[in-house]
Amino acid sequence: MSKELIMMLTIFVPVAGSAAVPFIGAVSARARNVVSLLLVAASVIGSFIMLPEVLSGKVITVSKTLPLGFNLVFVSDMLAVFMALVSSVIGSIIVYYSWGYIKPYRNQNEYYFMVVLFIGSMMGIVFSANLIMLFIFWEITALTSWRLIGFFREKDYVLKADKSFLVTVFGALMMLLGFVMIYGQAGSFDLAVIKQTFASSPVPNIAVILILLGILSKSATLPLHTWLPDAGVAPSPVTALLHAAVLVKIGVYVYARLFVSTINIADVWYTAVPVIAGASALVSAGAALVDTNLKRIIAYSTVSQIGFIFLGLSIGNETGIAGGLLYILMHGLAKGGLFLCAGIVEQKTHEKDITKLGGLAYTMPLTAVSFMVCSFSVMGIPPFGGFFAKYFVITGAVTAQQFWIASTFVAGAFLTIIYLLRVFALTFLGEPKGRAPKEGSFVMVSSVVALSVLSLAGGVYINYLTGPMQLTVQQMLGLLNPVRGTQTQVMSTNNDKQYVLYASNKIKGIPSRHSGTISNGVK
Amino acid sequence: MNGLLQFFIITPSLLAAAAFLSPKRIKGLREGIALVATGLNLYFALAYFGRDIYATVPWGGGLGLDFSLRLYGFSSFIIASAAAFSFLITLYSSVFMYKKEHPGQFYLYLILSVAMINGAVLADNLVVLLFFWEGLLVTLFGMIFIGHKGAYKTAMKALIIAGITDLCMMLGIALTYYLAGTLTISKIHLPMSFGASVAFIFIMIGAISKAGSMPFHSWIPDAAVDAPLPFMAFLPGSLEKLIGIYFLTRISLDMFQLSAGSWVSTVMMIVGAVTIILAVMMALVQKDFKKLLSYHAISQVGYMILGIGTAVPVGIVGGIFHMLNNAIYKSCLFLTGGAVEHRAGTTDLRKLGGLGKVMPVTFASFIVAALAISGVPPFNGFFSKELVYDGALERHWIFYFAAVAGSFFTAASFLKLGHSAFGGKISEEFKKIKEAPFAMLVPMVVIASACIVFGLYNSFPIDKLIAPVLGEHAQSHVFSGFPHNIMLVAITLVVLAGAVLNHIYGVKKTGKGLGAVDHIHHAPVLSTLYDKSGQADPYDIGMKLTGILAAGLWYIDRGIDWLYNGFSVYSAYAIAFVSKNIRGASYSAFIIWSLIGAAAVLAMMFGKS
Amino acid sequence: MNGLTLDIFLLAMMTAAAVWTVMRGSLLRAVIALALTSIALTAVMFRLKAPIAAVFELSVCAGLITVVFMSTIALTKPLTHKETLDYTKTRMKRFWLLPVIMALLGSALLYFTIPMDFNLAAPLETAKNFRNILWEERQFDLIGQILVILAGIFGVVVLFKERSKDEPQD
Amino acid sequence: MSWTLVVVPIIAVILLNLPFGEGYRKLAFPAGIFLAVLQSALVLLPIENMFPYGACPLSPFVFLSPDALGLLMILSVGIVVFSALLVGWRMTDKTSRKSDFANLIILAMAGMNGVILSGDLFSLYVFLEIVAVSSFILIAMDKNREALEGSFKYIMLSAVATILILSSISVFLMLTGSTSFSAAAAALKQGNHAAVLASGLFIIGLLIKGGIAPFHGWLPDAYTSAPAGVSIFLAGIVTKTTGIYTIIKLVSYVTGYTGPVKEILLFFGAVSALLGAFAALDQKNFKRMLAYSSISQMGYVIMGLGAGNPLGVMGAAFHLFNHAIFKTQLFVNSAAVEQETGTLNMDRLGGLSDKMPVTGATSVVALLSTAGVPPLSGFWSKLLVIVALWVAGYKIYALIAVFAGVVTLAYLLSMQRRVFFGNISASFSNIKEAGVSFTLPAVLLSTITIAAGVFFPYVFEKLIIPVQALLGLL
Amino acid sequence: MTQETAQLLRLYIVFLPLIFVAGFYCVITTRNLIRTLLGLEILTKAVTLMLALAGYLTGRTAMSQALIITLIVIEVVVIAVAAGVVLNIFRHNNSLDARNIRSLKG
Repeated sequence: MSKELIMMLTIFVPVAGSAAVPFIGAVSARARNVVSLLLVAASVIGSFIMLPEVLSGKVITVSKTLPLGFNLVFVSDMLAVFMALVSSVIGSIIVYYSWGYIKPYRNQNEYYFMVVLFIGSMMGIVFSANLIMLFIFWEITALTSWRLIGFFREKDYVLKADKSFLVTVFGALMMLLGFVMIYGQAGSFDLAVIKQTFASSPVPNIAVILILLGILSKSATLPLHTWLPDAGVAPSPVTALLHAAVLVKIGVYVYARLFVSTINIADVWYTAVPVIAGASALVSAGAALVDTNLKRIIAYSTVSQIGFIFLGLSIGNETGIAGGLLYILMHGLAKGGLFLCAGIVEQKTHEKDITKLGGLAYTMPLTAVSFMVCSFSVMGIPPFGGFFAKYFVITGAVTAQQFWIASTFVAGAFLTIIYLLRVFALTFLGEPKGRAPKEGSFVMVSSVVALSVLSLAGGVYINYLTGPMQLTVQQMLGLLNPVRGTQTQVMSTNNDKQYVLYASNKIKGIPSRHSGTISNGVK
Repeated sequence: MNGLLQFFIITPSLLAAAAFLSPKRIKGLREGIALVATGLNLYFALAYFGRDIYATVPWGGGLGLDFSLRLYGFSSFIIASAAAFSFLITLYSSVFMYKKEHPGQFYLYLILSVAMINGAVLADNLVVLLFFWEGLLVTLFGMIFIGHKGAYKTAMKALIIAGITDLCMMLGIALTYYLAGTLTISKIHLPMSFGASVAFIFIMIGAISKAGSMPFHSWIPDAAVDAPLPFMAFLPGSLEKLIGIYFLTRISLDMFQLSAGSWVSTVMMIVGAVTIILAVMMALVQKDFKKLLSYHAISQVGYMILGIGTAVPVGIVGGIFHMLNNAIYKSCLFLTGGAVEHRAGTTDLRKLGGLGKVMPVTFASFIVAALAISGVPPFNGFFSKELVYDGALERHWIFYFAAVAGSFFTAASFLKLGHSAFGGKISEEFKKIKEAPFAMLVPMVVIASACIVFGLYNSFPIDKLIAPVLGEHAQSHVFSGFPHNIMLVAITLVVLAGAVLNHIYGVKKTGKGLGAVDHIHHAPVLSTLYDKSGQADPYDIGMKLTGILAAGLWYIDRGIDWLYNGFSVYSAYAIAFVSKNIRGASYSAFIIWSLIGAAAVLAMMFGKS
Repeated sequence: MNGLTLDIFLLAMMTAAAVWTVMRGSLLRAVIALALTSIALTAVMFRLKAPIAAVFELSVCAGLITVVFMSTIALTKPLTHKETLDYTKTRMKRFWLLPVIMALLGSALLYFTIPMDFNLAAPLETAKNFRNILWEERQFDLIGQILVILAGIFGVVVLFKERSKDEPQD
Repeated sequence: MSWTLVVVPIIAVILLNLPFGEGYRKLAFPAGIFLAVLQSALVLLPIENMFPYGACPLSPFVFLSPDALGLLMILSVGIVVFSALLVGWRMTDKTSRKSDFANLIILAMAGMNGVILSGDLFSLYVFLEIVAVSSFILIAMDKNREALEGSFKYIMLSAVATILILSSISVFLMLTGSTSFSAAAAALKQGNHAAVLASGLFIIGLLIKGGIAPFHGWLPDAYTSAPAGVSIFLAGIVTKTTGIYTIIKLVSYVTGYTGPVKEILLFFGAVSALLGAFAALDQKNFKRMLAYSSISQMGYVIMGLGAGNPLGVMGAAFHLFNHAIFKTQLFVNSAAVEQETGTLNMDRLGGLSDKMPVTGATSVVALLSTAGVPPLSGFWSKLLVIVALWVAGYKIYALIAVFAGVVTLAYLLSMQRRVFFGNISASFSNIKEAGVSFTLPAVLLSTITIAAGVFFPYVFEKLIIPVQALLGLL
Repeated sequence: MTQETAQLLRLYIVFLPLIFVAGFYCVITTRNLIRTLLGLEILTKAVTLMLALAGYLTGRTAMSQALIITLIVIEVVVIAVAAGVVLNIFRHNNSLDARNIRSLKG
């Protein structure tokens, strides 16, 4: 099958298939569960098939021109396939988990319809190379997350779902204005055309602000982040899907796709965005330390970790961006695990307040261990994947000479360790208050253990990840096939060669974070 | 390459997993596997001793991250000593942990820590070092956690302190990478510019916190009570100090040319001196056998840091030698403590007494180790302390005074400990107890004899193992043999005699061994200091500050949240009310509005032209 | 010249009748004043050479609409004489403003319109006769008129029907 | 085509009301449905050749073959009348009242077709009046207190509008000697002051009829007090055809973008978009909220028209069509809610989506399309309007359009929360899904919304691009 | 534009606005519903006059007469329906006062 067909299948099988889910659901629940998992698995398989092709540097494009610059273009490069893999793998684990979780609740058809549509539109965002297609899938995710957060029909839950929908739509509309502004100058919504028009001059700052508003609202960063903790009222596979793995990554992906690999922006943004990310990391870490609701704490921690990812991507040098991408993967896995464990705890104890929980580790050992493993990975403690991601992000910040920002993020990391340990201790250790429940159902526990094992593997087998990661970053920055006149990024693999770190023309804005060659003392 | 990696890291990890998974039914299988693992490790350490192997595996594929290991003189020495200690302690714990819960987990963490330490020492890439260095956090947390049900609080405390300091180290490593451009330790040689010194400070925080010095020490006394005893002998007692001081030396000598005059070395010396004094003062008043030993462990680290901090060859050699000696006698002391606990069931000095008669071997090894730690001449402690005194005096007398005062109090507290635990009348229920089992005695005797050997033939450790570390710094000077500065030796002897006199005075005054130091405890100025020392724990202060910071951030968050739930909702509904009622209700109001609108349209129409 | 004075007189008559309908106290007299205005309008239309329209206007407006008003007044409870008396007193308070505005507006318009010149389209020489215009050009409007009349019938049927007993008393 | 749209309904009404007794009068409903379906079929299916344009046995009528926008409007008239008849027929109780309702709807439909097809100012006025008269009667049919008040207010405002329109026609007649669009356009091109005044008066008249911001007084009362079927008809198509479509027709055939027309349209469009959206936020009655929402959405159309470039007009036309579809559907849902629960007070309603799944689901579709959330049709039309405004340089108005979008989503979400989600109150626990005459139009309309949204590229080429031709006349 | 018609037009420009003002004033200020209809009727008369004037000035009297006739027919129907509505309002609140049809607020 041609690669183009596979790409289209990866996107449109879940999107179109989701429409059929409620009807199958009317027939039989089991069939619906299996079909939804198959639909999501389709995109997993699709991305896997595309992986080797894309890793060799080829870019697959499918485009259909339409009048007035609205043409449909889908492009799959390394960044896209990476993001597709991350979200579809975690998505399928979550769909598998929700077989067990959603069984006792009503309107399950709507739930599965929305989850599959959500993952499908995530694929759409990742592969689309036209701003309007990107915007459409972006809004579909906002729409599906509204329905999913509002899954329990109590009035105040729906109020919170409405609030999150409003904030995200407000951000999205501001972003649309930014897109229209770019459309005004570039004449078309197609990313390739935009890339040419803005190759030399940076994009006007107002457009950047508007688009940033959208990105900040979707990835829940400081000024527009309060909807994420409130969305904790959703069923926990949804919070796992939304907060941890996929929804918040959309904002970050679009930042990477737009501001890192397509248009170059004024230098001020290379310090402004990390500052915002730093503030967001700190504030939400502080809030996580104070809050007592289990899922709200984990949601605040997501907001804080998103700050780290933003730091990585927005800092402007290679290590930072590679760190950001790695962080997306590791955080997705670990945070997904945390939320699913929270789901098991909540389903077993029907209690959300951690001060009233305790001593669960002794009766729910597997969940406790997975929770501990995942929180260690989020804290960035070595044998687990989070360590490398955090290291690269901090190094990126330091090599970009942003010492104060690097230290704020390290302070954020301190708070992360403290609040995650506090949650772990209060829920799983100490004296069990009341009858401590037994272990969760097999389906749920197996998915949680799978996620923790993946986090551990991410840490130990990091070498399989850093290679492709660096290729992705070089492709994003347009360095892969050296553009004439720019020195390619030479990153030696054996350590006695000279180090030349030279930013490509892409990030010429910032004095390359580290351009001096190492003269002294090289033995 | 795979030799290094294979024997020192992968096999121990696999064996650790095997030990954990092996079934409980077969008695002694787990202990056997643990012994095999540490024995193998010891064998390979000795086999590879002194060899100079360098190997790298392209691990990261890019981004400057390649898995490179390097074995050379200094690191092979550290690995050998670590292997020896871990073997002896495994032997000891095979009996001690037999009836305790979670023995499987204990051995898993034990052997994993050995693998991690080997990895950290062998690493030649800063990130790989950090990988194994922080890996120890997990095993540290695990080991304390399985102490008893309430031990998780101390485990949390240890993890938080170690985690935070390791993050500072990560920042330091990132700074070094930024300054040096490479992560390979052997390649990094940075002059002590301002940036480099900041990096040095951050990495130093990591190193000294692993070694357990003052500001980051408060988890060790709690762990002494909560954690299983072999853990105390194993990690805080010996191995952590080994790799902490090893890395401190590597950064001060290889990576950052620590010069004598620089402010960084003064900072290190101050930290060392403060740790010596405060820790030993706290140790003085302890009523529990294990807590007393743990405070001493902290104060001994002060000597090592002070030694290296002097940046003077004699001081550095003294510091490193003291690290080795301390590992020896500290683990021996902990083992004797363990034996006492194993037999008597308690380590509370108030209940203990007169055990010397019933546990002669333990008593004997306790005496040897106590004399060694107090720096009594023939034992190893004396020689390394002398070198440290020599280096300290060379820099400034205040540091020398602190060191000497430290050893005075050390001697006093060990006299008190020995007297109250082993001397005096034996109480009824302890009459029946027998000597510690053979498997526990062997490690004690071996280590005690090592104290003596390293004391008398100290030329082997100093000249063969430690001097080469200094490389070109100290070609001329020979350090081994009897300390050259006679005057220092005299002062030490006077100080020790003072300690004995003080002990006799104290015993006469209170009538029992335990009260030997009460007169110091209740001295006018000191008593107030002691009372306040309870709250002066840096960990508690830190947590209070974080609590306040978190509360502040929480209010910021709630403020932003109010912006959506409160402000925007009310203003929207206010505007809604106005726009709803502006219309009026009767048709004449509508017609008036239409006329107004018409006027506006016509005004626009004709206003233009 | 007398044509112009006649126009002035008729227009003045019509405006006066209009004002009178507005100012009159009692309703009945106001309707009669309205009929008077429509008669004055017919006269003016004759002057403007629109005879058929004038006749149509006279018969429909003066006739039919006055009848409609009379019947609605009859159906609704007419105010007793006393009520109309004090009602007229209060009316004066509210309605004195009208003549004042009209006087002001009239003088202002008089003053401004004098200098204005008008360029109107050239008059069409061939005066088409009324009949073929109505039938050829305005057929679409005729269809419109049929529709309106049909709608009107339904309106009357629906609205004026006396509420039958079984209807729910809203 | 035009012959069938105007004359055939007249014949139908006359035949329906021959005095053959009660049973015969029941035929009005099927006749109405047939006419509506015929009308939509005429636009969609290529059966025009059976009814050629303009050719009519009577005589060469002065008809304008419908332009692209006209076709779009005729289609939406057909669809809305179809659903209004279905719901209205089910909701009115007495058979005699039912047939009056159906006949009046047929008359109004004929009037609207006349408005779309009329080619000259005065016939435009005549058909506007026909639609107005029949909607007065339709509103007042129930003869309860609110209906009469709403109808009277509508009569007064509509009369004022008619007087303004007639005075403008007479001035045009005075200037050009004929009431045709082209003559009026020629006069305006010469920049004659009186012509500008006349066009101003006409636009004001149409703004009143279209219920745009300062002139919108009558609209909420008329929509809310009318019986369910009638309010569907009114909100769905009447105000659009008589008010907004006629403005587009006037701008494209007569005034063009000469003089300050753009500023007027933009200003009043923005005012009504914001005012309508905010007023809808604080409403207790379901239908009154939808009425204000219509004002706001019409503001969008006027802004789109005011942008002045082809994209703007296309956006305005497409939004007009979309609004006809999803607003009718929301009113159909409100009718279903009223039929089942008997009340429209949102504070007493709640949790209906469990008992009335189809109504709940279709209302979600309509809600999302109104708020302009992709992939539904509302998003595309709003996108065209916003892009047009931005490209034409009116950045502030684009910002207002976007902000009004957010407020729209806010009040619609609050409606969905208060009516369909939350937990059901005891008194409504035994209600069941509304009858087929409610669910059929709801499902039909939401499928149209989804189809128009998802298959936008095809809809764009077939229906919307021809509207661009309209601009040729500007 | 003959001098004489210009003179006539100036005359109408003076009188027509007066009738319009009278009509609007009556519609807005009166409290009696039937009297508002009278005001409407006055406005219609004014408009008919304008149409007639337009026809006369441009010599297209036939066209204007056709328009006037259609206008009158439509106006009659409107007034009839309005009267019907007023009648029913009267049946409800038993008075023709405009103040009791201000109930629909917000």
